[in-house]
Amino acid sequence: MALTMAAIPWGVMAILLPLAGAMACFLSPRRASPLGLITALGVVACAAGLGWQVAEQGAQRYAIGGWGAPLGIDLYADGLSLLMLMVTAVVGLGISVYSSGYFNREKAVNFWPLWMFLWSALNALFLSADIFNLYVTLELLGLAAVALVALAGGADALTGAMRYLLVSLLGSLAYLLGVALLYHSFGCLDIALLAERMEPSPAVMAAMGLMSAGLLLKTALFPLHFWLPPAHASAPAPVSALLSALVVKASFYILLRLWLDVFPVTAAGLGQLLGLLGAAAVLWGGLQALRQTRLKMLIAYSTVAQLGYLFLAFPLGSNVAWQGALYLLLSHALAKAAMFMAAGNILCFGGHDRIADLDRVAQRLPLSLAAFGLAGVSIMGLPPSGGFIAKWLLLEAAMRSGQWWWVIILILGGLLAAAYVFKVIGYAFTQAVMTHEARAVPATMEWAALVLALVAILLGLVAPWPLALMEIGLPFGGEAAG
Amino acid sequence: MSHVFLYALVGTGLFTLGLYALIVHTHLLRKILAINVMGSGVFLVLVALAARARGAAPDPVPHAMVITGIVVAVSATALALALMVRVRAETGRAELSEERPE
Amino acid sequence: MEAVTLLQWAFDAVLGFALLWLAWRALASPDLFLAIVLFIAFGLLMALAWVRLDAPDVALAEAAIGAGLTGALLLAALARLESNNETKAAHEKDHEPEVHD
Amino acid sequence: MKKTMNPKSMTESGKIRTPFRLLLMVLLSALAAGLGYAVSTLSSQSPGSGEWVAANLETSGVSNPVTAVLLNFRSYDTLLEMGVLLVALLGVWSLGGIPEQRESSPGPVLDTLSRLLVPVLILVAGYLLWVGAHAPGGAFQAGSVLGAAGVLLLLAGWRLDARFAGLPLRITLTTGLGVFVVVGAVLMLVGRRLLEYPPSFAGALILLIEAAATLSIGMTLAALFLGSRPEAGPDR
Repeated sequence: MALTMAAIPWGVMAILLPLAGAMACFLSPRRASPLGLITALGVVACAAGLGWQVAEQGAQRYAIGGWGAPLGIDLYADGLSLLMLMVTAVVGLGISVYSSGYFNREKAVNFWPLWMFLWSALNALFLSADIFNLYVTLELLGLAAVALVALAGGADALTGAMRYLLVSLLGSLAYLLGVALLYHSFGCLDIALLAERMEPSPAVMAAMGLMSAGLLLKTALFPLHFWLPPAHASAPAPVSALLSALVVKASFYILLRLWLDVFPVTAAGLGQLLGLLGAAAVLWGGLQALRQTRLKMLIAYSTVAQLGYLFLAFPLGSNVAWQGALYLLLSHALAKAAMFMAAGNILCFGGHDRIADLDRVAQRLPLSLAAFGLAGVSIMGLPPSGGFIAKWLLLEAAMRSGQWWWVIILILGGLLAAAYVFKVIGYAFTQAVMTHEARAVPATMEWAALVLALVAILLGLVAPWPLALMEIGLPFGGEAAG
Repeated sequence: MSHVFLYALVGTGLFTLGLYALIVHTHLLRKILAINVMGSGVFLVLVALAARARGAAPDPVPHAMVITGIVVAVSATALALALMVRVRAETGRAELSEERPE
Repeated sequence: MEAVTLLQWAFDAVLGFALLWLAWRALASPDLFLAIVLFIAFGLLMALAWVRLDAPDVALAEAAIGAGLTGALLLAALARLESNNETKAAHEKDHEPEVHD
Repeated sequence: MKKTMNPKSMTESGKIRTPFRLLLMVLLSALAAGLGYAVSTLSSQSPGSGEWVAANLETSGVSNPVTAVLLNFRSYDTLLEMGVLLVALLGVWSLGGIPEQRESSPGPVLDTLSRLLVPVLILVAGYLLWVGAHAPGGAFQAGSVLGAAGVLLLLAGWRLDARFAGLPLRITLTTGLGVFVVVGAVLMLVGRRLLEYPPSFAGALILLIEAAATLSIGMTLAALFLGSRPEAGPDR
């Protein structure tokens, strides 16, 4: 049994299965929802299989077509890609369950194939070891994401989707020009080979600038975040969840890979710059979130702030800092998905998401409010959540490297997060007369949000396990934790 | 310097030209054209530099990459144009609204 | 030999310049229809550049997709924008433009 | 194409301020100069993987190196790219009905032209598909020529019969990606790697994938041109 388990290339399955699911949903629109749910379960199984494989046998390399780099394309799975794949699986399952209740039949026909393509693109992206193949996955991801945002219809969503598409294409093209320069400098596209052959040169510096800029634009790092709030806030709730939780992380993941493996580590100044922008994002995003009057806009600005934390690891650069950033990425993915789902429930229930009028939600949607609150605990970084572990690791890294000023940012960011989360919860507990007709929210939608929020908290309790997985294949370099 | 570098430089020129137009123009159709010009610039850099070896056949890998890129570009353009038409139908303008919903 | 090289250089220079100029005109022309026509011409010249760079496969793809189909898509979208304009005027009363709050 | 412009709608409304434009020009000139410098410092000798391709061309099943890269060495890129095309179409379709205009009277010129050209284009597509194994051509070129034929038909006022606009159309659209995935998966089932063709079958498998891809690419491009989901039968 163990032998056959080991022989199955789970990573490849995690890419092909959602592709097949997308085609099945497209061919049989009437059964799109059940087909999508079955596929989602299958993909979770594939992620688990890959997890077992990587934990048992270490980092995996798979040569598609049997050619191997530099001629062919390799897939590569180490602890970093595995964790990305796994969090995608958990959030993806939650989103699938949520969506089966959220969309009406007409929208579901369009939603499921696009979502399956998007999932496939995410898995392909996290497993790819080839910088041009990463470009193709980025485009697949971007187009699917844009189409999903536009599903909401209406002026806001369409304008948001349009801006998102232009930004996404611009980012991809900048990345592709960088790929062109790297290929013509070293004659290969494989990340490991590039790392071997890397020599600093003007062309490499230009490639580094172009690729970083393109990916930062797609990751919406301050001040390149302008496109994110309108797109994420106007999309249908499950789409907002998957955009904030997963899609923006994909471009961050590529940036992380390139930064850790490919680019020469001479750019300390650039690391400081990224850290500063991250700090600005934490503060600016937090303040903007606090100013919002719409719940979904508040959550979208909170994403801008949380993405900022990820970049605090760049000036620190130590193993602990990377672990902290990755841990924040994981817990934010879970918590933010839960938050957007809870907001979707509130919107579905009351027909609006004006924060000032969130009366009666506490009585009528207790599960959704609990989901929002628990997710908020992780976003604020309070114990025992995953967000707490993440901030603790970042704090430790900052203290160790003597760069104490980042600690101030961490604390201020946490306070701002607490302010905007409590602003929402405060309004939700306001007693008010019944002003509008309530619509029933399917139980699956409430539970999907709550379970994801609980997993975000749980991530704080089982910290040693993900931290051990992170070390497989030493994605952050060989240095010991101490 | 051979002619391939000339074409590569034209490619970087097209990239920046397209970027300028993308930022400056407000009409969506023009932004979409600008993205396409940028793409052509990147493709030109890829293919031009593949022909660096004098006399020998050019490197086919960038050619394949560019064919992939052209198909991606036409897909993205089709989606962008359809979105533009819908934006126009909803808002009455084929532009991105300047005021941001805060 | 010298003359041929010189001729090639001249051809490359003219083609490169024409590409940049056409791109510039296509992006700056005030008339959208003209802009699209210029863009299609730009695509055809790109195909020529691919031939010059020994990339016949890319040239074929560019001529068929880059110039041909993209051009058709652009023109169709422009026609839809215009017809949209006309229907918009007809339905102005029952279709108020959306306002941001 | 008629050329009547509504001048009001076609002019740019939001003008960007001149100081900003100047600053942008300065910045982008610096970018262009930097990029140009970076490109010009590259060695004039290509370090590319052209030699690798040449060395393995024999076992790839085709003799056109570009086709070999697209459909064998880096076939996985092409597989995902078929997904990109389909996603674009799904996106366009999900945007909902764009009211169709110019339903009638394409004019006698266009009508005759389409009658003459469409069979020729289909032949050209078939030729390009076949010749792609050893000369310039291949699935993408053939598919786009097929797409052009479809565009011409649509311009001439031809519409897909409602009987075929449902499942048959969707099957045609997914054939390219579907055959790719099935071939990849079957190869894995018989103990090879994803898309690792046995050298003796490579040529045939590539032709099979290319034929399916050509059909799907042509159909997808024509559908993208049409813009909205064709009226389908009861299945929709």
